[in-house]
Amino acid sequence: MSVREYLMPRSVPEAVGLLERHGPELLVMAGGTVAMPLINEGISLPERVMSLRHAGMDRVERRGDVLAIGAAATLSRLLAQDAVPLLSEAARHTASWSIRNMGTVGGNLFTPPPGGDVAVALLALDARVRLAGPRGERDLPLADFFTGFMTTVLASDELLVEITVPTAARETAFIKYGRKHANTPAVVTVAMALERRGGRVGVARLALGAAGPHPIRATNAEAALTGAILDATTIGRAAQAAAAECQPFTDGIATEWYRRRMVGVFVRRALESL
Amino acid sequence: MASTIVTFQLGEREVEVMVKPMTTLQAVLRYQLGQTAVKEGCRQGGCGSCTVLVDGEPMMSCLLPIEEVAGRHVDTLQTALPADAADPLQQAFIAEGAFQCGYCTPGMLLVARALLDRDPHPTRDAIIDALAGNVCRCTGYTPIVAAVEAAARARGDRDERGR
Amino acid sequence: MSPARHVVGRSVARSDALGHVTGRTVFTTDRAFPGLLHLKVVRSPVHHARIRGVDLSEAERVPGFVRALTHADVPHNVYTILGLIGVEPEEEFVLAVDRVRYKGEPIVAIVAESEQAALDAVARVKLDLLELPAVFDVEEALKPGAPIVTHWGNNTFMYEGHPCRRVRFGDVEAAFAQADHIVEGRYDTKPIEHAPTETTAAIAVPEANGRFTVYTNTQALYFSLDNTSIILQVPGNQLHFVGGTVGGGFGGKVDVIVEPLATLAAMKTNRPVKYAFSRQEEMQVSSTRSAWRIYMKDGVMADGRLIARKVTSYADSGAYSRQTPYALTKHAANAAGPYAIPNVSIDAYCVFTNRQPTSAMRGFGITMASFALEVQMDKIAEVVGLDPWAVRFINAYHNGDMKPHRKLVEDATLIETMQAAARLVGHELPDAFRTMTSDPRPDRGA
Amino acid sequence: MKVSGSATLAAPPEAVFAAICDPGALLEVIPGCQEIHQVSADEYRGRIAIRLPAVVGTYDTVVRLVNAEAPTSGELEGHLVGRVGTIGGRAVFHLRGEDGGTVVDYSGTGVVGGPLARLDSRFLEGFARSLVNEGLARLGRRLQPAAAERVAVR
Repeated sequence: MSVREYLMPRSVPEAVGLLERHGPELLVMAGGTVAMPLINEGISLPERVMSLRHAGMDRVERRGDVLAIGAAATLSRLLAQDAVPLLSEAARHTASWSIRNMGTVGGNLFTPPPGGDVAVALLALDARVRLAGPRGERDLPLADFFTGFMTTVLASDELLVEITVPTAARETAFIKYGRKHANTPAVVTVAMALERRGGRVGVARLALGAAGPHPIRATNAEAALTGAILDATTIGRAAQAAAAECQPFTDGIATEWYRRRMVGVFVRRALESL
Repeated sequence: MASTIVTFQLGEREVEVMVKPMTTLQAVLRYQLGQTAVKEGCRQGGCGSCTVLVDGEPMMSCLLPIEEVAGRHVDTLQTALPADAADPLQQAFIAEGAFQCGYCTPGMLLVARALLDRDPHPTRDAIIDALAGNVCRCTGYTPIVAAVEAAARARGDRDERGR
Repeated sequence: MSPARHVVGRSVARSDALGHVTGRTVFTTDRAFPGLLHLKVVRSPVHHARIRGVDLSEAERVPGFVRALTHADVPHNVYTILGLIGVEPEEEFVLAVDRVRYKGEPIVAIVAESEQAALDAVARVKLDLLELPAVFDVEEALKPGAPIVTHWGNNTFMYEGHPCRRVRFGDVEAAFAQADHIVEGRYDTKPIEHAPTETTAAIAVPEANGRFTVYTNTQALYFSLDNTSIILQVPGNQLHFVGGTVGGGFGGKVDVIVEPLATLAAMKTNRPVKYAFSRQEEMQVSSTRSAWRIYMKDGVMADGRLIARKVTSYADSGAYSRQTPYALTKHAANAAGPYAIPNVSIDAYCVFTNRQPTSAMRGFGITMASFALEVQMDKIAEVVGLDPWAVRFINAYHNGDMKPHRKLVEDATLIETMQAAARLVGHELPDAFRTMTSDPRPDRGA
Repeated sequence: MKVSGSATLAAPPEAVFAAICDPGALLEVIPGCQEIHQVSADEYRGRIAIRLPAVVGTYDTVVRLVNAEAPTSGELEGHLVGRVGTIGGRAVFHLRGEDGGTVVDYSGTGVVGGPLARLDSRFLEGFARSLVNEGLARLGRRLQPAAAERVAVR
C-alpha cells in the first residue's frame, strides 16, 4: 500500500498522541536520510509516516550549563553551534553538506554502525536523552539508551525528543577514520573528553564508533587513564585496552581484524593530540 | 487515498502541485514541473545528482517529501543559472572540461553556486568538503575542483573591476 | 587542412558542454510520455533455488496493477548476447523458469500505473522456493561434489571441448628445469561495479504505425536492437532504437537487460513502459567486472631473461556467461604480457558460481592479467637483483617476434613508451635501453 | 540469515525451559510481541511488531517447539509473515546448568523473503541477534528479578 498519510504534528504532545493512536506501524521520520532511501527502493512500505520536523524539536540552545539539542535539530545546526566544540567537529565529519542540512541529531542515534558518528561524540560527553511517551517523560544517560544493534530502550510508543550535553569545558578529541576524505562510513570513530587535575587524568571518557553493535564506551581504557599521568606509557596502555575491549565487525568498509587495530592506532593518536 | 496540494516558490514563480502524499520533491520537479536538470542517480541521498537549493541551502530532493517544501523557495539548475550558460561558473565548467557524461553536473553546479554565495573565495579544501556529497564517476573530480577555483577567481576579477 | 580543424594541442569544448551546464542535455528517463507505465521486477531473494511456485493473486489486487509478465510471456526466453558473436550456448533466461542461480535473478516482471504501485505489487508476489546449496569461489566450484550452476553438468565454459581456453607455446616444463630461478605468485581481484551515475534504463513506446520506439541508455545500440528482436521474435524493422547521451557506462551498459522486457510490456499493454534500475539493482544485479584468481609461475635466467611462463587463471563469471567467456579468450592472448617469452602455457577458466553475473568492463580480461604479470616482473627484478626497468627492457617484445598465441608482433611500442615514461619521471636509463627500439631483432631476420 | 550466540541466566535450566514453553512468559520476553496464544501442545501463534530503523511492520507469527528434550534442549521452528516480507527459520537451543544459573547456547538459520530480503543481511542478522539477546536478558530478569544485573549476554 502506498503512503496514505503524511503527518506533520506541530508539538511534541501532538506527536506522542499520533504515535499512540496509530501504533507501532507508524513510521516516525526526522530528516528522512535513513527512511527515504528504503521507501524509494520499495523496501519500507509504510501506510503512515510522521514527520518530526515541525514538532518544535529542532532547536539547539544553551540552557544553563547544558546544551539542549532538539532531536530533530539538523546536523548543520549542530555544526554551527560553538558551545561544545567537539560536537561541531563531529558534525563536520558526518555525511555531506546536503545531508547535514537534512539529517538530524536524533536520527543519528538510530543510524546503525558504521554510521552514527555524532552519537559517538555525544557518548564521550556524558550526554543524556529525554524520551516522551503517553506515560510522561523520562530522562536517562545516553550510555543506557543503546541495547544492541539497531535496538534501544525506546518503547514502541515513545519518542526521543531531546539530547542534553554539559557545556563544562573538557579536553576533547574527535577522529573519524574513513575510506574517503568526506561523506563516508567509518572504519573507526574515536571521541574522547578528559579532565586533568594536578597533571593527572581526573575524568576520562572514551567512546568508539564502528567498534561494536552501537556506539560504545571503552571503559577499560578509561580506567587505564583515570588517575594516571598522560604520558606515552599511559597512552599505550589505554590504546591497547581499547583495542582489546572493542567489538568490531566486518563489512564492506573494513574487516574486524583491521578495525580492531585501527581502534588502537586512533585512540593513541587522539590521546597524543591532547 | 487523498491527494495533497502543496504550494511553493520555484525560482521566480509560485507553483501549486497536486500529488499523492509523500511524493518526493525530486519526482514533482522532474515529472510535473519539467525540471529534468534534477537527476535521479540513486534516490538514496548518496550521489547528489538531484541536488536542489531550498531557501538557498543544498539538499537532496530525493529525500524530501513534497509536503516539507510548502511555502519555501526551491531552485534547480534551470532556475538558478542562466540557460545561455553565461554564468562564470558554467563557463569555468566548460573551460576546465569538468564533466564527461554530464549526469552529475547539475548537482555539482548547484553546490558550487551555494558555496560561492557564502564564501566567494573558498580554499581548495573548502571546495572539496562542499562537493563531497556529489559523486562523479568520469572525471576523477580534479577538473571539477579546478572549475570552482577558476569561477571564484573570475568572480574576484569581476569584483575588482567593479570597484 | 583548414585552420578551423586544427585542434591538436588546443583545448576544445565538448559538443555537449552547453547542455550539460544548463541541465538541458536529455537523458533517457528525462523523457515524459502520457500514460507511461512502470515496470519493476520480482527477484530471487536467495543465491540458488528451485522455483516451486509463484503466487500472483495478492499482487494482482494492488490498485494500479496492470499485468505481470512471466517466462511464458517471453517468445524466445534466452539472452542472446554471445549468440550474436557466434558463441554458444545461450543459457541465461530473460525471466527464470524453474530455477534461480543468483541472488537478484529476475523471476516475474510487474507492470503498473505508478512506480509505487509496481513496488507494492512486487512486494506481494509470493515465491515458493526450495533453496539449494550455493558456491561462491572459483576453485571450490571446480571441486568434485560442488553445486552445479550450469545446465550442462560442470561449472566451466567449454572452449571447443576443453574446460579452459588454452595457449601452448614451446615447452615450459623443460624450460623450468633449465631456469636459474623460479618466481611464483597468486593474484586475487574482487568484482568491481561500474556504478554509472545514471542507472540502466529504457522506455519503450508503441507507435501508431505498429513499430516500437525504444529510448535506451545502452552503450551498444544495435546489439540491443538485435537482441530485443530475437528475444521478442519480431523483425528488427519493427524496432526503432534511440540512444544518445549515456550517463556513465564503462562497459556496464552493454548487457541488454532492460530493453527486451520494456518492449515486451509495451507490446502487451500497448502503452509506453519504463524499466529503470534502482540504485540497488544497479549495484547488485547489473554485471560487474569478474573477480579473478591468477596463478603465475615464471622461469628466469640469472641475467633477467624470462624463459618460461605458466599461467592458470580463473575468472568468476557469476551465474551466467554474458560476455565473460570472451574475456578469457582475450586474457589468454595477453597473459604473457608485452614480453618475448619463448615458452608459455596458459589455462584460462571461465567458472560459474552463484554470484552476480559478470561482464564487460574497461579492458576486461586484460587489466587483471596486467596487474598480475607486472607484479611478477617486479618480483623477478628483486630475485635476480636487477632494476625493474631493466627486467622490462630486457624482455620487451619487438616487431617480428611471435606471440604465444601465434600472432606476429607488428606494432610494438613498449620500449618507446617506457623511454618516454622514464623521461617524464626523470629516470636515467643506461645507453643500451635509451637507444633501444622496437625494430625487429637482428638475430631474427627473415 | 544465520544467528548464534550464548547467554547466562540466573535461574536453573528447569525454570528457563518452563518459561520458554509458557505463552505468558513469551509475551513478556519477546521484544515487540503484541499477542501470543498456544494453539496446541507445542504450537504458538501471535503477532510481533518489528521496528527496524525506517522499516516498520507487524508479523503474524507461528512458532512450533519441536524435538523438545526438557530441560536440556529444544528446537524452535517459526514463520513470520508481514507486509514487508517473510521470515522462516529454525533455531536450536541447549541449556546447561552452571553455578545455579543456566547457560543458553543458541544457533538458528532463517530464510528471508520479500522486500525485507533486500536489506543488507548484516543488518538483519545483527538486528535478530540483538532481539534474541534482549529477549534472553528479559527472560533472565523475569526469572530472577533480584539478580537482573547478573545476566550476562554475549
